Amino acid sequence: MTSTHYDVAIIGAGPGGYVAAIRAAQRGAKVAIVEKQYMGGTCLNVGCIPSKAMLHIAETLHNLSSIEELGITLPQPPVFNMNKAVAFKDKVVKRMTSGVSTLMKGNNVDVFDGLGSVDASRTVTVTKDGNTQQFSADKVILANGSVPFIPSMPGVDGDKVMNSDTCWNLPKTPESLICVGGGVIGIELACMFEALGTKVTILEMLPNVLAPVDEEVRKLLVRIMGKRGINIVTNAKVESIVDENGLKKVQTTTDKGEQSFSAEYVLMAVSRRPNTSGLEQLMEQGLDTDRGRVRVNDNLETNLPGIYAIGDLIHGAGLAHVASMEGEIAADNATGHPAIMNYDVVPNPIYTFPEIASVGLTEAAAREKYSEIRVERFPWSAIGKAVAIGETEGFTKVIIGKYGEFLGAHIIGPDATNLITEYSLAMRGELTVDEVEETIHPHPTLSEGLREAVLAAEGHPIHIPPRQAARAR
Amino acid sequence: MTSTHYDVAIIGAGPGGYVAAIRAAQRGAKVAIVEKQYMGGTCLNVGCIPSKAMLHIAETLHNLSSIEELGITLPQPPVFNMNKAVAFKDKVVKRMTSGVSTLMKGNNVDVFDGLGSVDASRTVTVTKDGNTQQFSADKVILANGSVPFIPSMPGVDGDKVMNSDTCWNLPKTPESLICVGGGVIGIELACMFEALGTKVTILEMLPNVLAPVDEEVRKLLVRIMGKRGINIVTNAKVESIVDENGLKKVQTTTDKGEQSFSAEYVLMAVSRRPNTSGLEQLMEQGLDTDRGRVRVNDNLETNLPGIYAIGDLIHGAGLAHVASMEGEIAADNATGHPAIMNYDVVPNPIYTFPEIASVGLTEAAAREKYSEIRVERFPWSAIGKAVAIGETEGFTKVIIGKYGEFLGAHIIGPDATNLITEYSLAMRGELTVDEVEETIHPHPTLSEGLREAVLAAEGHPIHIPPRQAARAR
Amino acid sequence: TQRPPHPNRTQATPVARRMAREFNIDIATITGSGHAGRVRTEDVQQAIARLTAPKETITSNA
Ligand SMILES: Cc1cc2nc3c(=O)[nH]c(=O)nc-3n(C[C@H](O)[C@H](O)[C@H](O)COP(=O)(O)OP(=O)(O)OC[C@H]3O[C@@H](n4cnc5c(N)ncnc54)[C@H](O)[C@@H]3O)c2cc1C
Ligand SMILES: Cc1cc2nc3c(=O)[nH]c(=O)nc-3n(C[C@H](O)[C@H](O)[C@H](O)COP(=O)(O)OP(=O)(O)OC[C@H]3O[C@@H](n4cnc5c(N)ncnc54)[C@H](O)[C@@H]3O)c2cc1C
Repeated sequence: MTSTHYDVAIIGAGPGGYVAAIRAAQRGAKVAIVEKQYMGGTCLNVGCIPSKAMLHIAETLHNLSSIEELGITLPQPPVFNMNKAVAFKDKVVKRMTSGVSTLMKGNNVDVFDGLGSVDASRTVTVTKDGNTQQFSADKVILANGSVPFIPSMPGVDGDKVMNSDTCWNLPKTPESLICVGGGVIGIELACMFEALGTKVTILEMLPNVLAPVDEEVRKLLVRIMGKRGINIVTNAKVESIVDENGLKKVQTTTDKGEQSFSAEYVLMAVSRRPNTSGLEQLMEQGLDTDRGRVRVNDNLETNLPGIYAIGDLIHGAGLAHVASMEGEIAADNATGHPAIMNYDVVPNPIYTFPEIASVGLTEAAAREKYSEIRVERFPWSAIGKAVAIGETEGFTKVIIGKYGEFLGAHIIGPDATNLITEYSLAMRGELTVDEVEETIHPHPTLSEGLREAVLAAEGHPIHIPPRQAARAR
Repeated sequence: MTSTHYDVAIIGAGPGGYVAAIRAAQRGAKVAIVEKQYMGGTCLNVGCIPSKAMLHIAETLHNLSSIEELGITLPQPPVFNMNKAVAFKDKVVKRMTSGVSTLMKGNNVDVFDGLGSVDASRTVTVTKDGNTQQFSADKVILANGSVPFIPSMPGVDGDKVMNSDTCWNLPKTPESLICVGGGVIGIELACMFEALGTKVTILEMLPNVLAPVDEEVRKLLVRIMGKRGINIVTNAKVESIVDENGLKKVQTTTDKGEQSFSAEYVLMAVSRRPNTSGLEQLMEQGLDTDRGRVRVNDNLETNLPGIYAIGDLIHGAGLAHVASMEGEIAADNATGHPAIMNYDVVPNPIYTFPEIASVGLTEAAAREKYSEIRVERFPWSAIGKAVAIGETEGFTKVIIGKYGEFLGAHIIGPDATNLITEYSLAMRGELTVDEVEETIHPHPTLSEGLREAVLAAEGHPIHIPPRQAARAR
Repeated sequence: TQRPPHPNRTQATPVARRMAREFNIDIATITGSGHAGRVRTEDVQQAIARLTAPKETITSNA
């Protein structure tokens, strides 16, 4: 089955690597993929998929608290069992990861189990339990991904200090948790634990959590999370973690001086770093990197001929769908179908309650870049479907350029992560507000809010009074 | 406040009429709207909105039955209270209908409470409790909507025989229900009552329920409804309803001869008819109609100059979003901004569990019309988000023409009614499969399934094995 | 709304482009009826009809 030469070899079977493998095989190439730990990578094992399965459970539990007003009474309060929840999550993960294995088989991709290391002549050495295997390849795609970055500080490797690799199989819901880091991963996990019954504190070093998110959207989310009892502390630099009275005590320097916070668990979620294990040889041979991340050109090729790189290894976006699209593009290039990776339209989904999703520029960035823009928002409270399902918090916000093009769009509210695709498609397909306006949006759906935001930006929304529209503008 | 002459007068404040009023006012016109019964029409009072609020409750109840596998235990079974559910529904309806009143005020539209009748000289007479008011208008938009069509047959006006105007305020969940008619309204209400605990039988005269829906989609829904215990009987012509042993007995002629079915309640949902009350004078003066529906041209103008007609009054689509778009177009025309109503891209949402949504042609229709088409489907079971939320039944199906254009698209599965907008926008904006393929769809979302269906149609789906893709093709 | 055409936007819809390519019609020769003058399939279809119509029609249109 396995061979000593391949058209394309791929290191790492995350959403970058396994998608590249499938695409390359579909292009007719003989493909090998090397994976040292788990099929599906971070995303399927300790990232997107387990987090969304657990968030689904968390949200279901959360929604039970308002079920009474629907006329459904729970005679006794629901009981949450972490072990069963973890079993559900494991089932979901298992199904998806074994799906990846099936896809490898179905596409005739040879899978090598072990640590892959590569040299500039594109010889791949696979090491597993002291045994090695070797093969050569015409092209190599590096998809080594990333791992949690754990800053070195006293106490950080102690007991009950977790990270996003190790927080998925807790025996029971933590009483309390301190989340160090208020980026997307930290915020999502904070929302999850809170809904499962944990008292959560978020410590963020910067002046804002979710710094890259549009300010207005971010502010509303912070308000909602605050109402729910999540304590968000910004400008707080974590210095050390010590044990005190059976709790973890996190010591910080804040703008108000030294402050400390105590909880049963600490979750380190400050950032992720590229996973360069197996790239040592290439580095020595001159692989170009930029602060640890592999540098590539528009075709996703590195400075070493025939060696491509994709996914979390190459940039800080840290998004699975970007890794996958890069996988498709790199595979196309590696199989002689020239293609360029385009980063103009990258949607950013955030799975809080309510969800957030955005694409393109924030309002601040758009104002800096363009002189003539229109910015408008439309509230979910004016959308029939949102009212009918009792989810009226949030809004859709669009930023429109002078040609009627979409410069950016931001949604905070139910189903935002699915809905954003309409705007992404409009941007990528070079459609203007006119085409969105002309498109009949079904009633009653949340998607109506996206058309209404466009109508609002055009100065004639239907479902908000003209004064409100004018004021908002 | 009120005047004796208006630029535009509108009869009926449903989603056709009230949207027309807002748009006309935004165009600078002095606008009057006449409503005899309730602001928001069928849609907000006894149609889309109450049905979706009740369906939300029904779906919530339905989902509780599989909550255990998420690790959430209900120590005692949930108790459903119809009165409280109805109160929730009433609150939603109230909020939306008073929203319409606010919008009328905000846009300076004069609202006349009463039955409006119109003549060809565009004089409008409003009658309420024997009092009349009169005003003239440059343009009139007829938006009288529709009402349930109740076929005349023995027993049809008896006790416990309901229709979609009268089924919303039941004191408790019916033990059992016979739904006469398997169109969209019948099927949605059947799903709703079943989830609330009613034993439901659907009687349909045609060989299929949901006849206009793509066959494959329809068949899957019928299978799912069957598994849930809904009894669907087709080719059954209802002849009479009689009382027997405290139940309603519905007598039918089927292809297997005479058959009768008994239940506590009967729901008549065979179809709707245009509401022509107030149009008597216009009819006499030659208003052109076609089987009861008012005939209009591309600008939505009737054969009588200056008189437009929109919504359920003019055609059989019976969709609120079509009525609203027609409202915008008619208002544009009535205020001197020529516009044409385009019916090429009309999404059709159906709120079953799971949901159905489609746009464009069915496979059968496309095969008849075009020689070169590609048809492909992609299952939800291969989408991470669907697996993570435990909703894997169903698929997305696309029908692609020789230019890569979308001829039709059909979704059965979670959130279908929101998701369909991506395809609608692609059709309306004349985008091809290439633009959808190039658009990065966020992970993990259901919207990924829409891109995958397109990839499948292009012969290179990522998340289904090539053999499965080939077989499906 | 009338607005200037976006300098970077392709001046025909993607379906219109593919259709024109099949009939070897230069998109630039077609007047667009879409927003900001974008060429739509309808416009291409009309151009095709003119091309495939009898000679007189072509000359009278030229
Ligand atoms: C908690 C969490 C939630 C997230 N949620 C989302 C989300 O909702 N949406 C989203 O878009 N993104 C999300 N992400 C980010 C997403 O997981 C990453 O962007 C994505 O996994 C990157 O894919 P990749 O293929 O580049 O790398 P990875 O998924 O990290 O995969 C790399 C793989 O390569 C293997 N590997 C590395 N080196 C070698 C070697 N030398 N030899 C053999 N194998 C090797 C690793 O074992 C790993 O399996 C989340 C991340 C986390 C941590
Ligand atoms: C149970 C049910 C569920 C539905 N669900 C959906 C759905 O999910 N999505 C969807 O798109 N569609 C749905 N529909 C269909 C939708 O309700 C109609 O298509 C829509 O209401 C039509 O709008 P309209 O403005 O034309 O008429 P209507 O909504 O019927 O409004 C007409 C209004 O005119 C008034 N009127 C009539 N004659 C006069 C007169 N002479 N003087 C003064 N007032 C007058 C009436 O009182 C009424 O208020 C549903 C319908 C039903 C029954």
